[in-house]
Amino acid sequence: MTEQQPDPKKILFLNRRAPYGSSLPREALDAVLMASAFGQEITLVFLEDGVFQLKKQQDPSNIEMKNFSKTFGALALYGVESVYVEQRSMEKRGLTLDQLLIPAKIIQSSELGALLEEQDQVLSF
Amino acid sequence: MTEQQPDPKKILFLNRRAPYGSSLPREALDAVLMASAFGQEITLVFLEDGVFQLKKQQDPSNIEMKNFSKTFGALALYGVESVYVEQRSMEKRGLTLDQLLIPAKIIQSSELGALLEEQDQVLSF
Amino acid sequence: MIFSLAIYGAPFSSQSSDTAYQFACALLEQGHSLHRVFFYHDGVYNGSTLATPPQDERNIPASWSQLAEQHGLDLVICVAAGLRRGMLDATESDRWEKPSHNLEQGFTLSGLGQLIEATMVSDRMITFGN
Amino acid sequence: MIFSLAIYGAPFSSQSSDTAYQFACALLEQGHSLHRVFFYHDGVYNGSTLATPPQDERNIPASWSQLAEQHGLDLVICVAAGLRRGMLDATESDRWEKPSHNLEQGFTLSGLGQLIEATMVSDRMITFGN
Amino acid sequence: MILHTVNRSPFGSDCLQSCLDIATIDSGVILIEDGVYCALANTELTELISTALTRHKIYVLSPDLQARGIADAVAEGIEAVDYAGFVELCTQFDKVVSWY
Amino acid sequence: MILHTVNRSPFGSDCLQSCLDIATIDSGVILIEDGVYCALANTELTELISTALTRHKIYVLSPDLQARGIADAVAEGIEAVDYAGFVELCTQFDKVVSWY
Repeated sequence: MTEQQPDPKKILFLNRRAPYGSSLPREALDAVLMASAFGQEITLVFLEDGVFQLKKQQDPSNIEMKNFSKTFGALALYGVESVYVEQRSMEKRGLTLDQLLIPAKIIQSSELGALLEEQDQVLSF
Repeated sequence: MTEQQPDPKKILFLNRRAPYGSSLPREALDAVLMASAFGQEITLVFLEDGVFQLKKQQDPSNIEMKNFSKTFGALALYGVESVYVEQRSMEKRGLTLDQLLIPAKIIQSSELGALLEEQDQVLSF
Repeated sequence: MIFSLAIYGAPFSSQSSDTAYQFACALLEQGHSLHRVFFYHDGVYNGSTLATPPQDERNIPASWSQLAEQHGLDLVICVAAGLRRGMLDATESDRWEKPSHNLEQGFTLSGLGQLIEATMVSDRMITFGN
Repeated sequence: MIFSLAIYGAPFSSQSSDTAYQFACALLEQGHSLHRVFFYHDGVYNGSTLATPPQDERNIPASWSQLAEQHGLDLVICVAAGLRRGMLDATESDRWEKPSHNLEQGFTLSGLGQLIEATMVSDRMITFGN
Repeated sequence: MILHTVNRSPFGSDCLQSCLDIATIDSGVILIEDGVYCALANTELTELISTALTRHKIYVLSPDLQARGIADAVAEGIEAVDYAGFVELCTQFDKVVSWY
Repeated sequence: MILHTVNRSPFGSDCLQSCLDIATIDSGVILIEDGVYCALANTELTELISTALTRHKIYVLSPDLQARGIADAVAEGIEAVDYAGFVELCTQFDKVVSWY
């Protein structure tokens, strides 16, 4: 997987969906892991209902689904440490950083624009 | 299709989606036509972006789709004459009755509740 | 009481068919009757016999099929919506000269009239939207 | 300029694959290069050879297939997302002992790495969401 | 009397608002799938929900709450039910209207 | 500089609002599919759009306007383009971010 790959790129994953109602969040996380296997410089941003993906205590066993949120805990091992949650998205939903599964930085929407501009590519999910 | 059918029922179709972005509005209209072929007492309600389904001048030829909005004009021939558009949905979108393909009655959301209660079944699309 | 269900969401993508399946199990458990499950819009993909999820995950089409066999359910896929999206039984596959078919056991292709008939004869028609 | 496209919407249900197809035609017309079209989430259904829309309507999988043949395009369906949803080629059908396969000509099943590689090597990666 | 189902998050969809605008007094609402986020206490929707509770009985599907890790954050007055309870509610009301 | 695509109606989705909250000055927005309803003049969003036009160039996909019968109702200052124009815009901006 590493032979003759192009240079690492800065790739930002923009996550805007709540988990379980749609499979898109889970599929986004699979793409993040793959990008990390390719050695890319990864940034994760959780916006709008996407912040719910990081909520602690998820347990989808009674809806017969996999608890993919456990994988977030492994991201640091994969070298993915740049994780942001948008401030107003958190506030509107009554969420605080201590309710999240992993350490995340609060970012304001006005700062997010600059973060997006720094990237080589942005993948929205 | 008419032999030994059960008595006609009052069926309301609740349409809340804009056309073309999703195929659901088109599929809803097919279901309405089928219900009319079964001789049911049909009411159509257009709410939220659903009111856009009735906009005049639709022409999806350049997006390679069928202009299913023409079928609304035939509904009266099928005996479907009870057509409502919700007032605030129209106002928010800057739509007026003369911009619609077919005659429709304006209804307020507070009156819609009573209309739903009168039905035997409500099918949402 | 007589129930019918209408399902519009694609399995594995939208939760709606999961919820509908659990709901169907619960109503049968309570002794109610399930007149028909009608699959429309992206719900037609619930009938794919080719769905191959990882072995430790739920297989939604297979679950429907088993439930139908146990309880003699009528699982109907709208034929127009299904053909468009590539859900074919042997008959339709022959008719349209397609190389294969993919309908799971226990499902049938039939017209939209089956949705209306179910709406007419059931005490409760419950829509599981996408 | 080198483009790649990612498509997440089901054909015939969401407009996203229609838009992506028109966009692909336009960029090729302008002499740009299309490195890859990656189908993920419900976009995988774009690869169904069994799709049978009415004859006077567009056939999205067939259109992709023709475009791929004309321009030598790389149309990749995510194998994990595709298997789950019942999109199989002959090899996967054999491996999982399924009764048939349904992948349209010109499409291939491959890993999610193809999305990332396309993102890395393309000047523009355009997502057509559902 | 109608039972309304809501399966979308209230933060990115009109489902809850439209349902509440229309629902007559004493009709019921059951929150399912991503709709269970409507049941959260201490959000910007707290006011909307507490007003709704004066007019409607509101239920929430418990397996969906658990899945999303919010079972202990539900606003007071909202009743959690399982799939069996969901079925029972469908029998207790005259018909079911889905918002999705 | 980013080109943002928006493919959802602004009346039932946060796409437009979130995109505008985040887009830096001089970045572009192209409205496609149901996103073209964002381009309507004389709606409750008129204010939002006219403010956005002072910061961004806003484009709208013309085949999608025609499909929906609203080609003659577009707010002033929004520029209609075809698929070829959409492709050109993608080359003129540095990258593309999709809101859906």
